[in-house]
Amino acid sequence: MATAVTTTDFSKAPINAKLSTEQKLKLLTEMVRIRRFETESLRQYNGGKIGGFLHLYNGQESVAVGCVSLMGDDDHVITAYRDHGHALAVGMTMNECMAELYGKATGCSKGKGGSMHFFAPDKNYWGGHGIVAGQTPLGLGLGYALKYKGLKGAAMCFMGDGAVNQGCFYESLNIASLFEVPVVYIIENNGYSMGTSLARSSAFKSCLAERAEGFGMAWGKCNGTDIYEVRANVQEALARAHIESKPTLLEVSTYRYYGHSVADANHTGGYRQKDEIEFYKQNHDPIQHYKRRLIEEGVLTEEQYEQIDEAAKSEAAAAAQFADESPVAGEETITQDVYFEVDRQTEAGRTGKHFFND
Amino acid sequence: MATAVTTTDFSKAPINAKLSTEQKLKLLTEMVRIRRFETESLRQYNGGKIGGFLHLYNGQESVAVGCVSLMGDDDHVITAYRDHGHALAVGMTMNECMAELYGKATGCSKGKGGSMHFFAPDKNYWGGHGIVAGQTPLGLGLGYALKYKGLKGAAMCFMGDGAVNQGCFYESLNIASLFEVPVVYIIENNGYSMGTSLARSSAFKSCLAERAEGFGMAWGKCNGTDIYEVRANVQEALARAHIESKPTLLEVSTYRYYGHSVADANHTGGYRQKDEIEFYKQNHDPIQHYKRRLIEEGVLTEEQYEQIDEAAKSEAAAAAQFADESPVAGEETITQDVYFEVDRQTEAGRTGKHFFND
Amino acid sequence: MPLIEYRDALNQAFDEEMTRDENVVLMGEEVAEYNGAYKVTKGLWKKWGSKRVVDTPISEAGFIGMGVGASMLGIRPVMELMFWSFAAVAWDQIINNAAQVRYMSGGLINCPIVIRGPANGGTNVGATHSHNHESFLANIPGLKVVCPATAYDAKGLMKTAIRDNDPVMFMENTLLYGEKWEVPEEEYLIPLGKADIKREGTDITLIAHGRAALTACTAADILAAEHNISAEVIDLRSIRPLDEDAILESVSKTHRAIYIEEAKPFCGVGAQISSMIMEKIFDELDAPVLRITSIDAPAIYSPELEKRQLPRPLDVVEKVLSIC
Amino acid sequence: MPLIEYRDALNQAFDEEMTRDENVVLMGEEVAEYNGAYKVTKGLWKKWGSKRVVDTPISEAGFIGMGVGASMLGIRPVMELMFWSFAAVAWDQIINNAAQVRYMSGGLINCPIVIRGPANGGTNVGATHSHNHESFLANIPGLKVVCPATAYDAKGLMKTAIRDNDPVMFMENTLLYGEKWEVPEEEYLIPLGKADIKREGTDITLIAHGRAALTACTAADILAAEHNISAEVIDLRSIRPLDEDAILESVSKTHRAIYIEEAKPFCGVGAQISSMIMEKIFDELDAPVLRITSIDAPAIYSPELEKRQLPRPLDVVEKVLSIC
Ligand SMILES: Cc1ncc(C[n+]2csc(CCOP(=O)(O)OP(=O)(O)O)c2C)c(N)n1
Ligand SMILES: Cc1ncc(C[n+]2csc(CCOP(=O)(O)OP(=O)(O)O)c2C)c(N)n1
Ligand SMILES: [Mg+2]
Ligand SMILES: [Mg+2]
Repeated sequence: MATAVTTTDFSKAPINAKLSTEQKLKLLTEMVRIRRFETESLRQYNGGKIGGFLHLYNGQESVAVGCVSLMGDDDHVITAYRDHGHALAVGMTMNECMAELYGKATGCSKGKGGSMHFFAPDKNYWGGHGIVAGQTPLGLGLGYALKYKGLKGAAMCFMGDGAVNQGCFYESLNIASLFEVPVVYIIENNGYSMGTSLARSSAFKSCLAERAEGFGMAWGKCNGTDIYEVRANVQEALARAHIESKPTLLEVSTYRYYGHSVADANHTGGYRQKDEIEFYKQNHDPIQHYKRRLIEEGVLTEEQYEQIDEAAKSEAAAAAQFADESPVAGEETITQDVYFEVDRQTEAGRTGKHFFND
Repeated sequence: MATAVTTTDFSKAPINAKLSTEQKLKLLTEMVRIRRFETESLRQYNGGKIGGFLHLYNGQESVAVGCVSLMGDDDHVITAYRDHGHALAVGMTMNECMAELYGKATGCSKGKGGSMHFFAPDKNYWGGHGIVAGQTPLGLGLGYALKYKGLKGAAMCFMGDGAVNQGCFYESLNIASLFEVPVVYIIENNGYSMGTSLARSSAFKSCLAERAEGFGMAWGKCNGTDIYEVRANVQEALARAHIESKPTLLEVSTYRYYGHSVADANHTGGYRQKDEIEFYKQNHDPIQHYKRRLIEEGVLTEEQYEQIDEAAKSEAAAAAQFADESPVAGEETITQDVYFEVDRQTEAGRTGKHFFND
Repeated sequence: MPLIEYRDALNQAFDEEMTRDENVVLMGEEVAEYNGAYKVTKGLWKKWGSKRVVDTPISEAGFIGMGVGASMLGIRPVMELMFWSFAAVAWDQIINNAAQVRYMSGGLINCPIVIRGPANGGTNVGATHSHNHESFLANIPGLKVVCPATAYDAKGLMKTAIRDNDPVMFMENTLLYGEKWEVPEEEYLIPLGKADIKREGTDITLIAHGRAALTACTAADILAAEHNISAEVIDLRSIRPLDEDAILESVSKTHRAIYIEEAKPFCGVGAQISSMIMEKIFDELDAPVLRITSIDAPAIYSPELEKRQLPRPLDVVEKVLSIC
Repeated sequence: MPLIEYRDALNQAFDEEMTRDENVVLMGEEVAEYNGAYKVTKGLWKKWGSKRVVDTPISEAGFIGMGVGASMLGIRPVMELMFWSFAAVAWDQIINNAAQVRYMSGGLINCPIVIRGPANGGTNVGATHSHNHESFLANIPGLKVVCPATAYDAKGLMKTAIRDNDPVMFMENTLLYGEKWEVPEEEYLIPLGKADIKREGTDITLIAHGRAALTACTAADILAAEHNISAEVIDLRSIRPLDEDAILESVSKTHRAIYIEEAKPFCGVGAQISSMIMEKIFDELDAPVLRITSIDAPAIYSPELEKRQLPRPLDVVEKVLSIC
């Protein structure tokens, strides 16, 4: 059941054709905001302000923004550790995100989660998960809950091309197909899992998404350069979820400009050549592609673009300042947010000992 | 890459055509021995001589016997908990198997493994594994070791139709295909995982084995009624492993006459009807089918068959007596066979404390 | 009060909580049409239908993770592991997702899930099927761990576990499913974190969880009848949260204690309780706190030998006599 | 003696053992062409090629199980988990197959595998990536568990682990990879099951494993310099097998002990050691054996707070002063 949107000019796809100028500019703005946020966080990481890992989303912006732009009230999102793009796309503020990277009390997870663990359930955003593919059964569960509650929504569950080799993903595909769960799995295929190219990690037929075929599930593959193409394909999958309550596995070709994480020094000249990165930047950059497109469409000027970019840059810089000036939470907060019942001091939370340091 | 042996009269397949009368009678005899062993163990279980679980192989005999009959010196076998058939087929004695069921010191695992955990590494038989699909990465490892050592062998790894929904199986398929590991995965599809029919446990396209397609792996499906058909299909997969060092996923349709385990009271009139069992016994019994075939071929008479059957019956009864008369191991053996180094009292085994009861 | 089987007490708890809250859903392998491998969910699929009682494929990581995800959106899944031993294939979903999603989200997400099933040896099903995971799971902050020893406890604790807003790991015992205890007809709840004094005594405190609590009771009876020793038996019922007060109070009275459990010794629950007692009331102790556990080897199949591998009442009696 | 980084000491161990035995094969994610996520296997793929140093897909259950299966046929795989935390997705393969196949086969099958990688918090990678599994794994009879604290120990223990015929769980530490220690140029082996007295002392025994042993050493230095307290530091090095004699001898001399570890408290290694000391030499104790662990919550990301979550030398000093 390979599915493919047949138009090649994806601006003609109904979901794109009906976009207002404002909506189009918003798509562009969101992609630019993500890129500027990432670049700023890289700078701050290098300045020693941020700990742990930092997995940047630069180059992949069309995927998160394209998908999230299609979300209705009952559509939900969950992803892996490369989660800043999705977070900003669903409407989390740069301030709370940057403060989380700084490990500050004002961070979206109060400094408890860090880069890999952003969450905003009020915006239907369920993280941010560090264990490769560990979020794939959770995404299934979100879809399951929606169906259980009789809501016409879907869960979009993102993952990398390396993540497809974790077993729980196939357990999820089978259950999704068997139970007709409205979940859309989206493989952001950026060609590498850390230093391992797709060809060295996965055996497949025409593409990774085709593995869904054996589970009787709809699947498709599209290119992430053009946000219109992403939207057209994802829209179809969402409709399948909303209308038929059926899952889809979609693979989106994309590329990351930086290393796997900022600790990955091998990514230029090691497992991939500098030319390759340049080639993608020149020919497949989703922001530049969409910018050109919107200028062609006559809804954007170079000056406007500069304004958008400048605004995003300042917003990111301000977020860094906000994070820097925010306080670290007190030591006593280390044991908060472990148990609901303890935090609320319910009767359950007050009965028996929950923590064992003394 | 679906593969199919094109002959429909599988006796004509070269691997079967070249069988001597003696070899044919051996195939029949092995199937009959398994059935008699199982029936005897059921009787002893009901008599309270055997504990825990007992998963009988009655109805599926052609699979283990057909596959094992093709093994060369460097071919290996591993399976799940429904493991008596494979054990007898590789040449384990009824005595050591029955004694294991009795939990006696003379059992193949000294009474430590029980029904689900028979092993005979000297006969290239690696068990007997209780966790559903837990043996599938082990089977991969056997194939890996063969290739590493430069041997022209294959690992045959058996599993049930319910086991295909454990994630580690897909991790194994991907690695097998990517690394070109000489492993043959064989799904013994008996239509049910405990009380759940295939349709209620698995979403698939034409069959379970087709799931291999998405991993770029050869696959096939055949019927287990005719042991010639099993042999012809498995032979092809073994050749692929031996010659090309490539894996195969084979699905064999078969049927179990008893419940999932002897504790399963629901299996007639519950999740399946008595008629269904009768239908299979009448039309798909691998022993009856092969018996008729050999009579047609003129290499077997009814009397000979009776003799084979009687001999198997007596052998099983004698095994029960052997097991009954065998001693239970002493209490001190409980902590033996945990660590190689301790058992051998090597320097490593004598350094530091390994057990913590006192 | 009617005498009820442990399995039926659980069954009543499910039924009552399903009536009370439409978001409670039972899931697991064979729980619906087959009535459960151990018949704990008997009749519930027939009564409640396929939406509320759901058979899953043999995909523990997949369906436990699905339950965790659904619980984040407010469903209250009660997930059966046919054996707790099979948690090994769903370990990541339990210790990372169920246990930690609240923390990593700074308290934004709750995970009101119950994961349940039998967790015990003693049924000759071999090493792969006889794990006791309670010490591992109770080590993980974010999880709660409950091990009821009687039908009464099982029902009261299960109802509380289902209403609890944190992930509760609920460990039953196949050897107890068919045993009967008095269970009141009117509704009751038992809080997590409250131990039960199953025998009162003055000379020594026997502390235990799960089926070992019954072993301790039998031992206490023998000690009273044959050795004139009055043993107090504390059944923890819930390991995390833990009723430390009950333990400390009792040992402060008896000055001697033994922990009995069916798990393996190294870093077991007994090690935790024993070292806690020493830390807190060292001066009250007239003898070292001792431990009785399963014999330290994988679970043996042999029915005769497995009986010996697990703690028996007479093992307890002997150990008590060594320090009393 | 040359000063060598902990990671390079391990690297030497691999190289030497690969030279010695053609069945030794290194496997894991990014261990070959990328030289290892933490560069522990640097240069080995280049030297030994793709047969001996193998990159795997992100399929821990699949490749760890593959290693177990290969080891049954005599291969000696040294498997890297990029983080020991990821063992959660391979748990079943480890606790059932690696640990128990020998037992269930009545001793017919051996599993000479090493599973290795970093197992620690303290690097701000959050709760999912900072698990300490050593207490769980050491609970399982059939497994051996090793936690070296220095480059010297890491090399000597790794060589022994590779030659050992049982499955060895080898736990390294990302915070130590870049630290240097003296490592002899000539070959040496360190047996599993032998603790190392890292400081001699007379007033109290500090027992620890892994990086916490270094914390204990720093604390001992402070105690000597500032409080005139002479602390003996015992680094277990190997948790199972365990050098009980070393512990009991030392505590019989000092009459006081504290266990320090970076794991969570409930049922930790400290609980085991503390209760063991009480059981065996209760009368030698002048004070309760105490424990210092990570603060009992999932690992926090916040770099400032995570420093506080793990035991610091001053925490040890303070605890020592409370009983000395
Ligand atoms: C179970 C598990 N194994 C390994 C890792 C370490 N790891 C983190 S990301 C990663 C690569 C994943 O690549 P991919 O899925 O393609 O996602 P991308 O980073 O390209 O977005 C690895 C190996 C992990 N976090 N979890
Ligand atoms: C991980 C795991 N989950 C559940 C079980 C319990 N269980 C044992 S066999 C079985 C059914 C397996 O069916 P199938 O794979 O079709 O094999 P068959 O019994 O038909 O030979 C189940 C659910 C188990 N042993 N391991
Ligand atoms: Mg990738
Ligand atoms: Mg089956």
